[in-house]
Amino acid sequence: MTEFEVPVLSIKNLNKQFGPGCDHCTNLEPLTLIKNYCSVCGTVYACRDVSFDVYPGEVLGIVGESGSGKSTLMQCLYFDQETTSGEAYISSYQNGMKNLFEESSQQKRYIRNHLMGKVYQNPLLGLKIDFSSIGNIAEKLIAAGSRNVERMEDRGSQLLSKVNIPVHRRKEAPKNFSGGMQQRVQIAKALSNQPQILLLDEVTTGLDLSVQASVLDLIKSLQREMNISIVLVSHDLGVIRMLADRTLVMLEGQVIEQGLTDQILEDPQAPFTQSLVHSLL
Amino acid sequence: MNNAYNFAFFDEGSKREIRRATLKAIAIPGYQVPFASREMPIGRGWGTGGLQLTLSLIGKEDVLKVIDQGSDESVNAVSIKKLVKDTTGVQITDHTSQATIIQSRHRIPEVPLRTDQILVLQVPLPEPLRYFEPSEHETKKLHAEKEYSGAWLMLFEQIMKYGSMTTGADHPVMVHGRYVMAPSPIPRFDNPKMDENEALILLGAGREKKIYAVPPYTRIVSLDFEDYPFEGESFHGKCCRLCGSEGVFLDELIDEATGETFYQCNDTSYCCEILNEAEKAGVN
Amino acid sequence: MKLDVVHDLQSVYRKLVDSTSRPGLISDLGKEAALLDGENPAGCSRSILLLALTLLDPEVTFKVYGGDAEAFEKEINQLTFAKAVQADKADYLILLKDAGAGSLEHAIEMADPGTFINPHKSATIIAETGIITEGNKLLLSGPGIQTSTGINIELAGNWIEKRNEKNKEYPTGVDLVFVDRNHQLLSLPRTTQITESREVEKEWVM
Amino acid sequence: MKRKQRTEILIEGSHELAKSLANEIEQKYSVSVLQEPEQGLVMLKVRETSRKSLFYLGEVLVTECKAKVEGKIGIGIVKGDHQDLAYHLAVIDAAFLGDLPETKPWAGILEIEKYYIDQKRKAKNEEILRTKVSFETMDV
Amino acid sequence: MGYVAVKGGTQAIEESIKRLKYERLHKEQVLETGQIEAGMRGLIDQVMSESSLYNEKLAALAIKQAEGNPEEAVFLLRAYRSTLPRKYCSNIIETGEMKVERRISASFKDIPGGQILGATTDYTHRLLDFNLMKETEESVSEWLSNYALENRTIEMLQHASEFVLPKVLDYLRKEGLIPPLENNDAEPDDVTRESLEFPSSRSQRLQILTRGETGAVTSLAYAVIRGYGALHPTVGELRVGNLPIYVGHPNEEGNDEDEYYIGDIKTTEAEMLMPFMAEKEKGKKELEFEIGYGLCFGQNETKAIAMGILDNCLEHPDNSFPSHNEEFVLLHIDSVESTGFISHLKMPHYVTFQSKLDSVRKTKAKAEEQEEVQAYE
Amino acid sequence: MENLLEIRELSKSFTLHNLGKNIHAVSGIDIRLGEGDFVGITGKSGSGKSTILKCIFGTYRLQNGSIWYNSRKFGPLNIAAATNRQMIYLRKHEIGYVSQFLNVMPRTTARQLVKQAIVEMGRDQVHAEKETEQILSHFELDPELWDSYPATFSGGEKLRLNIARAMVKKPRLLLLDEPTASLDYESKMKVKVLIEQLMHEGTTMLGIFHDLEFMNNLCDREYNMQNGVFTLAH
Repeated sequence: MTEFEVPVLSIKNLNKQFGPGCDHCTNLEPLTLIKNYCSVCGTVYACRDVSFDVYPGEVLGIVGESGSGKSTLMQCLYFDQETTSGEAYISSYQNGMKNLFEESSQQKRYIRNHLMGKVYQNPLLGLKIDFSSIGNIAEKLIAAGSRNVERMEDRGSQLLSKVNIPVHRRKEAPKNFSGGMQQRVQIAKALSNQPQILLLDEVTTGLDLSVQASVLDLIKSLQREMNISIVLVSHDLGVIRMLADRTLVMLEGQVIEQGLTDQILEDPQAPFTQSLVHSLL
Repeated sequence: MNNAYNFAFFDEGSKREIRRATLKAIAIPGYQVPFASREMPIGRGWGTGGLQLTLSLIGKEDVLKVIDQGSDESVNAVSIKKLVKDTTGVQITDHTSQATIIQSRHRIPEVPLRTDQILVLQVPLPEPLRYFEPSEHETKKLHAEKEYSGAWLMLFEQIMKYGSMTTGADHPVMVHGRYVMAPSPIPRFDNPKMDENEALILLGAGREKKIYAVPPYTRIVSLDFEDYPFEGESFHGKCCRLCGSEGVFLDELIDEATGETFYQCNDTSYCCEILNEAEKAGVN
Repeated sequence: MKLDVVHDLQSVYRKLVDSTSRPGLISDLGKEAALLDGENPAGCSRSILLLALTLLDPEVTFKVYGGDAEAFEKEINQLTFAKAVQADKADYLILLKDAGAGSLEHAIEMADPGTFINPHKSATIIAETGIITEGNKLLLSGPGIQTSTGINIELAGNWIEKRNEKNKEYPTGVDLVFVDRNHQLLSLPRTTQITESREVEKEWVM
Repeated sequence: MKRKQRTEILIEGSHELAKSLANEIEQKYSVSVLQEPEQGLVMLKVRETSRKSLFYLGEVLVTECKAKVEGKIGIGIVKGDHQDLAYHLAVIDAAFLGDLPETKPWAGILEIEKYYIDQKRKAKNEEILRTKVSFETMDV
Repeated sequence: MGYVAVKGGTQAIEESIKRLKYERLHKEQVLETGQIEAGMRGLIDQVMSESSLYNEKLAALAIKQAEGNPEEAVFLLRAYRSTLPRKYCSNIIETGEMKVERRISASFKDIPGGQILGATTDYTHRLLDFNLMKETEESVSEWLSNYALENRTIEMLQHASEFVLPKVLDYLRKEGLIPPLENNDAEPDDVTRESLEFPSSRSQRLQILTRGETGAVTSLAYAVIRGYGALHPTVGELRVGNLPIYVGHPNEEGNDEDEYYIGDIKTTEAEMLMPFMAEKEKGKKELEFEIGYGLCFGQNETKAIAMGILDNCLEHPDNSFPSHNEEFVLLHIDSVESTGFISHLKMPHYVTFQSKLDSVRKTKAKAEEQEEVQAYE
Repeated sequence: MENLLEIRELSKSFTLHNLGKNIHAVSGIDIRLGEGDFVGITGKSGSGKSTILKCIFGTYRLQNGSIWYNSRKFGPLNIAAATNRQMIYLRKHEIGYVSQFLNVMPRTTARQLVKQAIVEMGRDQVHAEKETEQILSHFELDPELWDSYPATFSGGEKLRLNIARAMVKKPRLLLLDEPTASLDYESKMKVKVLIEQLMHEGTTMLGIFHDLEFMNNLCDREYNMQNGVFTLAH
């Protein structure tokens, strides 16, 4: 059947290993590994043959326990890590014909700055904690080519108020803010260049429950409003249920199951997914 | 000339290494080429980068001018001239127009440079992103990926805090549309002189072990914003007390007797030349 | 007369600086070349030898194309202590006059273009070519050139295309230094854009 | 005698010995100095014992001389500023390389010098060993 | 006539240099470099180590010229170094061949070969010895002949001639407490020939540490053991002694017996033991020892130990401690670099200051303008 | 395809790995719905009624059989083999699902909920605003509640809001999963009116009703389920 939609982001056969691999494990017979780890040479196979598509305006959830490779996957997508092998295509970059992983670091930086946004679990990774909040947003706008202070300040203020940071605090540094506020500044920053793809890595982990809820609401409403495509990684099925249209389940570096989020939650197939869902109940 | 040392102090191997680095620097304008900076008989931070460039360039026929903060007679300029003269025997001049190599700390002479001249600038801190990112490993990556949002961000933050860019000397520039470069702490007033200059400009940082270059006729743009354009220091309405020049970089001095502020050309040899020309004109 | 390694190589270096910072500016190494006495090792041109003496020492590596490459590599090694290596590992690739057709293209293809982090670790290609003169067959532009400048160079093949390919993602790329038998030196750093005039292409087909 | 041992004896022993051996050659052969004794540096490459890898410790000032005897080029190199010794060593090195007949009886002379060097070393080591801490139970 | 710039700078410099000479000479005593070489071993060793140039005579000259200021003396030697050609690189020096003059271990009470104190100030009481003010050549030679006499009465020890001692580390390696290792003969990097890049190599780190300023190396290592670091070191073995230096023939193929002996150099070696948790196969963990390595010219024991500590710190990067951050440590411990940059602050900076003044005035004017506008509104 | 929906030989079982069990929910179900039909399914709780609706809606993945749906967008489509993206499209534009449970975001007001649904249909913000108010009044939701959070609503209010959300999308096929369970009489009557209105508009509906009387008055046909199979069909 021909596809009726074109994915904005396509990942094909992504592999990421830490370590050189050895005769024992390079044939990638799953049986030779303990979990995703080679007992002989210590190589960790963090992502194994991961493929998926992300469509315009959808939220794709990736769920798995810690160590399942989901955060590594996100790092690969944002070029924070080199991938070992695999392909990635963005429909609006070179007509979706160029494998992003094979582009030069210069081009990758361009893609990151212009087409993507990422919110890290740890605000320290996504923010310059000592710079002003508006400056943090401007950084992303500058990276995407803006050179007009007034326009950047306007846009930054707009985004800050959208994420419920009082505009009069825009010149304050995020280091003075609470964890939830820092996360909201990060979201504002990630959205500032109107990315086609927003990557969210455990964005609510470590926040108080009430703060978590407000951050999730914020993401949902922004996503609806701006119609961005989101890849959302979380170990928390509650977060996934609230935000994701479709969900991948990862275990030991592999995608073991995928489907509509309600499918995953109500009719989980794999033993791991079932136990994950049951633990949620 | 001191014959206990090789011509131009260095052994030929040291010169060769500096020369190779310099040629790469010229081929990649604005990129900081690392080199094994030699230990010099003057202090690290006292112009060893510039001195190494000068010594690797200089030949018997060269005429050297050295200025520090605009002055040929600044003590450090004198000291450097003395060392080069001692080890090479070349002719030294104060006249910008007579020099073939001009080593300078923190100024570009007022007299426009010519194609047969090389300007060597001493650089204390060659990394324009250093205050944004302390790690050398990281800044090298930023240059590699042409990721300069940090350079503009620093200016943006200044505007947020103070209402305008507050850089003093060393206002960063974009070279040939690719590398952001520290122009060495020349005043902003001198930044535009770098753009499409007729002379080759070489910059050397001895302690930080970097050489970089701006070939002649290379586009140099001072970083700024559409609504906050780059501005040089303004000496509007002021002129040199001695020669009356306007539109040059002026030193601000205080008259010990009256306590009044007065201004004088920072480029002392330029000032002398103007005075001499005026005298000549007067005589005729 | 004998070559003075201190002063004469300084003047060769300065000419190299002039030509590299002003691509299209042709420098004359005739004076220094005349000082090299005796037969040239492996029959290479004196200007090539001058450039080798100016740039090579034990800290760098090189590779020679052409004629009796091996013998020349040995000579250069004994003169400068630089190490001869494979083309892709060499800091300097030296092409002698009798290097066969396609050698320059091969050298450009093999030469190390450096990395984005360390673009200066790229190779420099030094080649002996046919006559180099000012002219209008190749138009040069880029840093060091006010608007544009023209040169003529007797050099067949599709080296310009290969060079464009190699230098397509600045700042990585290779730098070229050409000398002819009259000791005329031309330097084409990676930033120099070369455009061929149309008629010229036809002439070269001969 | 191999060069390693020979040079060690000539440098650690009396410098007069090197002088007399070199003089012997100078009297019978023409010696041409290819490189006057000059100062230079030798970079020291050391193995560290933690990872057993190599690193550079620093440079030592040396004097080096090159001399040609009977078509053979000898090298004299010694730590410090010793112009004469460097020259003598170069001549002796060339003589050994050329396998000149004069070198034959030198082995014995060098052996004797070695004995004196060893004696001196022994004496020094004994002095040092007096600073050794004894942990043996004493018999009273 | 015409105008010329005042030649004030040139004159003042010449007078200043005279004044410096006056300061050195005005007490009308000539300090001979031989005396410095003979009597200032500590300073000579420190200066040679920091300048990474081994030669006592030049060090003595530098100390004389610098009037005993080590920072200045090191500077002189480093600059001189730049003018000398490097002729050779030595053959690999194995410190096991050290002719030991002093060796101690803090890890074991007794060790094979014994704890040998050699010459050390460790057990002198630091009481000023006023007798030294009266020391004469006569009293010196008397002491020396007595010392020789004392030694003659001792019976000869059998093995004393080849005084090469087993290493404590070898013992621990045999026990399996330190992982066994093959020699790694990869060519080291040379920071004096190729500029340092990060991440640095081990050879670069060790080279920078060994030529680091004694005080800087010491204070950073001190910070580590006080808590601004994550190490708990013990002196495995500390040795002082002489290392023989050999150089291969430039053209002959390598044969060990055909190398040139060029003399020996005195060095201090510190092997610091640090317990650490080694990750074994299948996630098993075992406590093992790691070695922090220090080696420097001359007898510089504090520096060698401190170097051993910092070596291990930099093998375990940890950005929460500056002492474990290679850029922080390696870029800031070189004497010539730090003193040069600190002292350059003495140079005139009036152009840069004028430039800053201009932007301060500009922002001030802007702020006032804004206030006015606000007041008006 | 003549019918809007044709379910053939539908079987669904659940494998519970941790218990080592395989539970058969439904087997061999056949249903046909023509355009505009209203068909009811009755049966005891646990008899597998909801399973059928969830299979049609794509929440459950079936083992055997097929669910042919005649889509406006895709033409005849076997839901059992449809891609996730097709399913998402159908849910957005063609198939609605209403249950007694209101599964929505906390801290989203009734107005926002309905408006979002309208915006998703491609209407612009200004139109959506207007339409939202019309619909909320139409469903007799007290204007005071429009800007409050549905979590605080009564069962009847929640359900009406639910249907309202489903209705703004004008689905061709509406699945009703015990919509009236646990409602008081008055609320039930209001819902009944709404359903009748949908029938008039031609919406095809398949519903599960706990309340047989309620269903009898509405449905064209009924199926009764016992242990995962239909016992008799009317």
